[in-house]
Amino acid sequence: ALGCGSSQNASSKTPSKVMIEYWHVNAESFGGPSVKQLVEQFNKENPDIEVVEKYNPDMYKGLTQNLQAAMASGKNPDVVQMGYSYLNYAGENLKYASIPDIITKLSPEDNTYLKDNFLPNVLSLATTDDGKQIGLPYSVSVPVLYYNPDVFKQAGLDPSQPPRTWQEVTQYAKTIKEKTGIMGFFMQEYADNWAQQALIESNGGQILAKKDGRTMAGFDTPEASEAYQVLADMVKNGHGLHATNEEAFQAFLSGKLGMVCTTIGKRDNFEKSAKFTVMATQFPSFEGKTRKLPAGGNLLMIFSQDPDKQKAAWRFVKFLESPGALALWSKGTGYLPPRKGVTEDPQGLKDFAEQNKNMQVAMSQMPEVVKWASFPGANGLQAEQALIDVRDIILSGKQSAADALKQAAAKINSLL
Amino acid sequence: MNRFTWQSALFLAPAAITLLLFAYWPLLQDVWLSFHSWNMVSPTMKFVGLQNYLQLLSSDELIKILLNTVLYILVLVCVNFIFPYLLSFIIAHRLNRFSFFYRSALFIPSTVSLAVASILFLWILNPLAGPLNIILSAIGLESPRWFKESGLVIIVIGLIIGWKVFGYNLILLVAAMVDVPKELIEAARLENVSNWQLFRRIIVPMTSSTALYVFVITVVFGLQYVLVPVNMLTQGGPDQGSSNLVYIVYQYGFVFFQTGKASAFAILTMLIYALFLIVKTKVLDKKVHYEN
Amino acid sequence: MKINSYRDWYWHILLLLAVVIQLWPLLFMLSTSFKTMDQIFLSTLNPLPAKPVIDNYLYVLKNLPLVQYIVNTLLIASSITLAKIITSILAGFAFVYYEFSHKEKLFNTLLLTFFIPITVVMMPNYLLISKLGLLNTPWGVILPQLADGMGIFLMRQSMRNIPKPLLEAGRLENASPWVILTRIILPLIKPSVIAMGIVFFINSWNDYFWPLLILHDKPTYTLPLALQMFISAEGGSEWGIAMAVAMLTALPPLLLYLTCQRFIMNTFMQSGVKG
Amino acid sequence: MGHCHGSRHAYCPTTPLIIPNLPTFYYEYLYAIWGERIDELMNGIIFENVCKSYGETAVVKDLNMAIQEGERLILLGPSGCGKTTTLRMVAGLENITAGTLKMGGQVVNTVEPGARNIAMVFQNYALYPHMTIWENITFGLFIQKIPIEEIKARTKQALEILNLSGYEQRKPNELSGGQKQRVALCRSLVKQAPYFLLDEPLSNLDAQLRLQARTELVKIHNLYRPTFIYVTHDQVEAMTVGQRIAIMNQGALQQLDTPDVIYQRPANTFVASFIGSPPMNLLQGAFRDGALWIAGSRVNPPTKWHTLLAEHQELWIGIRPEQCCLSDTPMLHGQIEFVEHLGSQRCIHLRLHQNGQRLLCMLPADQPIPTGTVGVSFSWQHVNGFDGHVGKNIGLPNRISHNYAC
Amino acid sequence: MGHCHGSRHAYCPTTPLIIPNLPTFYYEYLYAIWGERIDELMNGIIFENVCKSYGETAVVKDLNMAIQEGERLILLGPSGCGKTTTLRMVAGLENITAGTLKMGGQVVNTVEPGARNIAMVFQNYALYPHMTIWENITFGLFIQKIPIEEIKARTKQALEILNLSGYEQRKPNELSGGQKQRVALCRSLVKQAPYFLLDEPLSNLDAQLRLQARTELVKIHNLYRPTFIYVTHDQVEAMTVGQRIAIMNQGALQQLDTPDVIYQRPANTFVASFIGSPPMNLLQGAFRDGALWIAGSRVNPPTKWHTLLAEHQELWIGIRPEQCCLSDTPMLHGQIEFVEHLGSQRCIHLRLHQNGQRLLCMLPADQPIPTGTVGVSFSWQHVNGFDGHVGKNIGLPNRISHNYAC
Ligand SMILES: Nc1ncnc2c1ncn2[C@@H]1O[C@H](COP(=O)(O)OP(=O)(O)OP(=O)(O)O)[C@@H](O)[C@H]1O
Ligand SMILES: Nc1ncnc2c1ncn2[C@@H]1O[C@H](COP(=O)(O)OP(=O)(O)OP(=O)(O)O)[C@@H](O)[C@H]1O
Ligand SMILES: [Mg+2]
Ligand SMILES: [Mg+2]
Repeated sequence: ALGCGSSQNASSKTPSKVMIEYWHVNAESFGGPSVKQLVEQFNKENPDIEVVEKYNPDMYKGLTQNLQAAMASGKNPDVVQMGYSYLNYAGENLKYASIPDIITKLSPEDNTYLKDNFLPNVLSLATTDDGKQIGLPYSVSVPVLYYNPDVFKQAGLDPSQPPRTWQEVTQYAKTIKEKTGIMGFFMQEYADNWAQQALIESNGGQILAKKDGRTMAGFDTPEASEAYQVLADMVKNGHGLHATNEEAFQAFLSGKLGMVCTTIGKRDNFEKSAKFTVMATQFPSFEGKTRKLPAGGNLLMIFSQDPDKQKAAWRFVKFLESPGALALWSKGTGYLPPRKGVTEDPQGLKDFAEQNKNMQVAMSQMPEVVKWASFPGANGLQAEQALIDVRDIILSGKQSAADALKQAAAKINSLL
Repeated sequence: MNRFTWQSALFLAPAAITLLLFAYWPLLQDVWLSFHSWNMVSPTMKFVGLQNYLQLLSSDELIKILLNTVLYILVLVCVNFIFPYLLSFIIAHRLNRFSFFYRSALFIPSTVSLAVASILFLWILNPLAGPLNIILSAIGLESPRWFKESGLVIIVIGLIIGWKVFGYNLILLVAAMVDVPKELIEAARLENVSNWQLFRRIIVPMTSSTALYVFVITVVFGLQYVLVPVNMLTQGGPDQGSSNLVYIVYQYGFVFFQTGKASAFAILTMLIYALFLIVKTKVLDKKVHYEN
Repeated sequence: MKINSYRDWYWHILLLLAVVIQLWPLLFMLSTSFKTMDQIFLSTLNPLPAKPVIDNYLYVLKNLPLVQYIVNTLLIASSITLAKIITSILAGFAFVYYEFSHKEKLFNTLLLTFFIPITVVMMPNYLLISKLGLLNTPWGVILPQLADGMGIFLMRQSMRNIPKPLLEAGRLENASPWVILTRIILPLIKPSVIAMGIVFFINSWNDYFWPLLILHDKPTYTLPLALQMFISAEGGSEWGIAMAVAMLTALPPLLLYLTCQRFIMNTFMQSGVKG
Repeated sequence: MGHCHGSRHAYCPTTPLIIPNLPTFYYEYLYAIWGERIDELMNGIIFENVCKSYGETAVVKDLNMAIQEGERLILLGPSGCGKTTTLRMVAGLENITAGTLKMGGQVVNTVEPGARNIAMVFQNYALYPHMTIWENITFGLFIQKIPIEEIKARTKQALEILNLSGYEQRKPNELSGGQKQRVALCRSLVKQAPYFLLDEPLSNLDAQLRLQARTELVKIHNLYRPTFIYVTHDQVEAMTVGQRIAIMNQGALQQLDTPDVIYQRPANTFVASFIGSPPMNLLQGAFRDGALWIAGSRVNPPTKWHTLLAEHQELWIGIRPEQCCLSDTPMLHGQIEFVEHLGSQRCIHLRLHQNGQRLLCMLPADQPIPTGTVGVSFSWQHVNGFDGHVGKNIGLPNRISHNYAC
Repeated sequence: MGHCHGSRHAYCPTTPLIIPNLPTFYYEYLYAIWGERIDELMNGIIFENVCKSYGETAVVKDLNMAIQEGERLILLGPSGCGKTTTLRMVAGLENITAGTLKMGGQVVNTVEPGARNIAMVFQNYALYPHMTIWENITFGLFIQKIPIEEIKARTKQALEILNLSGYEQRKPNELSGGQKQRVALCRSLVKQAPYFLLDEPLSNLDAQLRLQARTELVKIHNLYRPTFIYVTHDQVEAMTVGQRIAIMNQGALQQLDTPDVIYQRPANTFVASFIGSPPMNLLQGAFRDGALWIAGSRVNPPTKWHTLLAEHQELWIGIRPEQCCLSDTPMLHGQIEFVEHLGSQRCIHLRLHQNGQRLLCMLPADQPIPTGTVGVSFSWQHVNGFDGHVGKNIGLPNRISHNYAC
């Protein structure tokens, strides 16, 4: 109500201009400039629409908080980056505008847009457990293993032969620590279980299991605990690091850490900040088993209620998903493009992908992408937290992986 | 003196209305919310009776949180109460020169925001690249993982807050120390008392009212302050290792979106505070020497 | 009163140690903000960067609407400070000057609010502010902080310390309560008011949590909120830049303190923001 | 204890009060000014059964007292006897528990202090420390919305009278105690209020300044003769400043009279031992067999005393130390305990033989003092007798006890 | 100003000091106790050129003074003259800027206060408000690790002497001013220290209590005769308590002598006008043509004064008010300005004819007082003469000016 006067004024000058809000989580050091660039470009190309971008601190958690609040006071944003791990929560709790609905109602010409442009396994990243397409996959990240070639050389290791399996990783880390005194390995410890899911599921475990139509914790299996124990052992033996992300990344960038297993989304930041050549290799596998890498990143959701705005929002989403925009986005962040053909498109990432080895590594993992487990139900977020807590328990060596995971599973099952 | 109640009401109104609306009304609402299950957005609120409380009391995190809170308070009491108490005595009564310099230099961190302090210490305490680690390794020690060890993390957070609040409390205590009549100290000096006896037998009793106040604000403000570093640095982790009575309310309310449980925790927190206040007025106030 | 002044050198050593502990992190922040990424990691401990660079500051100034943030913070902090001072003075005066039933009880009720931890009232207040449509506005931050139990306590305390005859002399002159408050009481408790105001200002300048909940729009941010953008979890930490923002955030209260240090110290010592 | 003396008189509020105890010169003065100011004579203050309690404790008990317009009345009594409370009730700063207080013929029990037209000098001056002297003095006048010209004129005059010209721009803490006290007087003076109340205005000054200030106070009073109530616990001040003195003890009025009468003929033993330094000697005596027995000695009073003394049997005989002399034909015998040198005089502390009562005796410094046992005598002219039980002055023989009895 | 009188005497620290000005009875007392306590006579205090400055301002100037063991010495002077500072230097609470302070024959300039074996009573008592009376009194003894039996015995005795038994368990703020003062005394008493310092211990008491306390102090001193330094600015206290009085002004010692000598023969005009209430009249005079001219009147001094007066030409003639009398054959003439009633006496304020100088005259209360012009005379026996320029007492004629001159 307060802003009424001024927006009326603005609309009287350019009567048909639609204002939409775009909420994202991209801080200055994390793709923020790229978002700005994209929005500017879109606004220029579409004079009838004005997109206002809005940064939300504290990643997807913070964004979800803000979203809840905004919706409670009836002020929805229009386009929102939603973390994959919030997929089910958003589907169950938030009042979104479903993309297929918008297409059928407002933009019938885009009937085949989804089918034409997205791989089914990628499209399913934005599909809830009950099969609703609540948004479009946007940023896709996969875990990779970054390493510091200088440290490798110091330790007498060959930078061109990075470790391929977890056994090798353990060995390399040990060598680095023993030869140089530098810490060997770190796996990201964000407030989520993304990388750990990759670890567990690549060893044949699973995070969630469906039993009698109910979703339950699935990680209290020998495969899961075996995988987790690999990490725990490294920490216990002193060549793996257990620290906050910020601390570990600082250490890596300053040459005090040999290998970091984290998202490709950090690529741009690493490459810019490090004083050595950051190299990446594929997420290590377990001997003889196939990798399963959860997709990180976010999907785009539309929350507009007003048809005009929905239309504008859809156009903006399509713009963001266009090869040119995706290319810019990938370069500015490190995320992989979710749709077909971007890497081959000369307008897109073709040149860049050829130049940037690290990018290639990530893209080569695209076929192995699976869905990021997302706990359903009102207590889903708390269940997620319980699993995060387990990581701290295991890595600090207080309990063996098997025991800790078993307890956590019991707790989570009671929550679900 | 004057009996114009309507006039006094006019003077009281701005403060009273604000505080009733934004301090007491929320308390009532907390009670109401704690009997419901709600996620802050959904239009429907489910009445669940005491279920939130039962869950809360039966969960094992409660013990952990209480222990963390107690540990944190202990650290704060040491760093922000006991230590400044001793130093303030030295500054006020044992120095001839430079006491102004010490007072004002030690106060400086109090002007710094906790957000700044958190970031600053995140960097300083980096176990691999941080300056403290460099210093430690120079003397052959390995830096602990400050923010990753249960038990250690809450102490470190206490120390960060201690660093910021130390100077402010010190000034309050120095002011109280200086207020001790000079004659009393001189009378004691004529008796040839030692520094410790002087502190223990004269200074402590004479400054006890301010000391109690500082103690109370150490605890009360300490629990307000803890939110910022926990939220910025650890989000309650590792494994609830830095979670505490105050943060848990935030976590349930704004991270898990479980308003009911959050409110139940809030009510529990309030009850514990009330207990603290009762202990303070019933026990501590009795032992304190008030001037007037 | 102290005779053998040369004997206290060990106290000085102890105190200097405390000073170092207190000031070193700040010094460190200052020096890091002038270092390049390389220097940050290579000469971490060196307080004097070999070649101080102001790149970090330039980056911040270029990429952040810093002036906007400073204005926001200033607006919020000074409104809160002013409001708290005014409400505290008025209420303190009512408690000192008037006699009414249940006075002590009402006073304790208001004082107790300062014991209520923020998280307890956070959720309901958040809902209230959002119902009022004040999310994302400075008013949402300011409104719940218009009064302060502690302030009322302090003001009542310092007004009580005014010799009663001064007020009575005013009453004999037939001065109205308002005149007595503004012409006699306020000038007398000015130091306490200022000391209290400084504490309020520093606290609300540095306030992080409540603004974090209320302000989501980048243009409405306060400085401490801007600061956290630079350590955002997935973005990695650009320490030089983060320290530069930290410096800029810390600077205004720090300068305020350093310039009127003597005054602040003295008023604290005399008026004692204390019980 | 607790009996009121000399003030329960009928009076007629519209005509000037005539209080029987006033010395002649005071009546002369009253008559002298009646001619011009007869209508203002209303500015008297009358206490009628005034009581004041804090909670359970009665602080002022059943006070009856009439203060004449333009009079200088002193409230004198030991610490805590209720002087300040009485004064504050007049000012309206303390409400009255029971009884009525009339000022200028009007009951003022519930009148606001600001409306009572009172100037008051507080014990510690109560100068506003943040205002200059000039602002301190004119503050009240500005509030009364008096024209600025008038304010200037009055203030200038008052500053001159009190020798404060040139200090206008100073702050109170740049002044000495004596100057502060003058400023406080000045502030009250410019109000030209018909009532002037002073609460121990000199108690913070040193001896020399006090001497000087006393005369100033009297001068000021003479300027426009307001009704003047002056609280003190210093007898010398009371004696030198007061036209009449009201002596209080434990909230009750003991005696209200001129300084001379109070000194010479105290109304009861409390007044006798309170007034005078060193105080009056009070000797236990009994009238038996037509003679007075003091400390085992038989003392023969003049015959005109006989009937009076016989009425009381148990008695206190009061004699001022300076009325005692060493004598070869002594009435009492005692042992010298020690001698205090007080400059011009010496104070001899005696212990009477037989019952060991103490007796003080003031002698000129140059009179040689024997050692050991001495004899003391006194003249009956200066003797006061007090009832042994209630402590009241029994009056003088053969005279109408008009000006000191109860 | 600033000349030291009567104290630069040679002395030998190992034998008892003999100070020429001491009155005879004091010597008697000293000799009487030498027999038993000759070794303790060392507990005297000697100031040798002691100076004290705060920054630039000299607060005590070149003080030379010897205080005898067991003596009651009074430090007397106007406010701010440096009395407290002097006392605190003795206690070691203030360090000495220049000069040496000797106690018991030892230089103590740098000795810690706790090591000086001093008991001190502070002006505002400095009782520990959080301790009971008992704890207050025994605190120092416990610190000294005196056996508990001994502590109990001493404290009980002291409490009895000072009439405080039964108050042991109270806190100081539950006591009246007089009781607090007694507790402070008690606390110092139990220490049985050889030095006893008191800083205006009675200044907060009212007149009656003060009277009583003075005698108590003397009694206490007599109990075990410590060296006693007593600071006051009240003359009466000084006169009654002191065996000798040191009068200070602006940091400099003015006169050190017995009360009698100081009262009768003040060493200079400062002392003359400081001692006595009302103070000594000082009349400007000049000796010309074999006669003294005061206020234009010719006054004929006795011939034995002539040579002495002739040495000084410009003079101040000092006469105490009580030595003046109204006379039919007056030496001076004046106009009565006003009369103060002081109970037993009246103080007549005169203004002399011719040069308008003021003269006070103290008369007994019962002497009738004429009005208007009166004549005043005085006896030369009581007159003091002071040099018109430096203000020093010129001494008495035909006698060796042994005990009051400078
Ligand atoms: N507000 C109060 N509440 C309770 N008692 C009080 C209060 N004010 C004064 N009193 C008591 O009333 C009595 C009379 O007090 P008041 O101040 O009138 O004495 P005073 O004669 O002025 O004594 P002083 O000479 O010490 O000033 C005292 O015993 C005092 O303790
Ligand atoms: N710490 C100090 N710094 C500077 N000047 C001081 C200090 N203490 C005392 N003085 C000054 O020294 C002088 C003597 O002070 P002192 O207290 O000895 O006076 P006093 O004779 O005891 O007076 P009073 O009778 O008022 O107690 C005063 O003028 C005082 O202002
Ligand atoms: Mg009083
Ligand atoms: Mg003094």
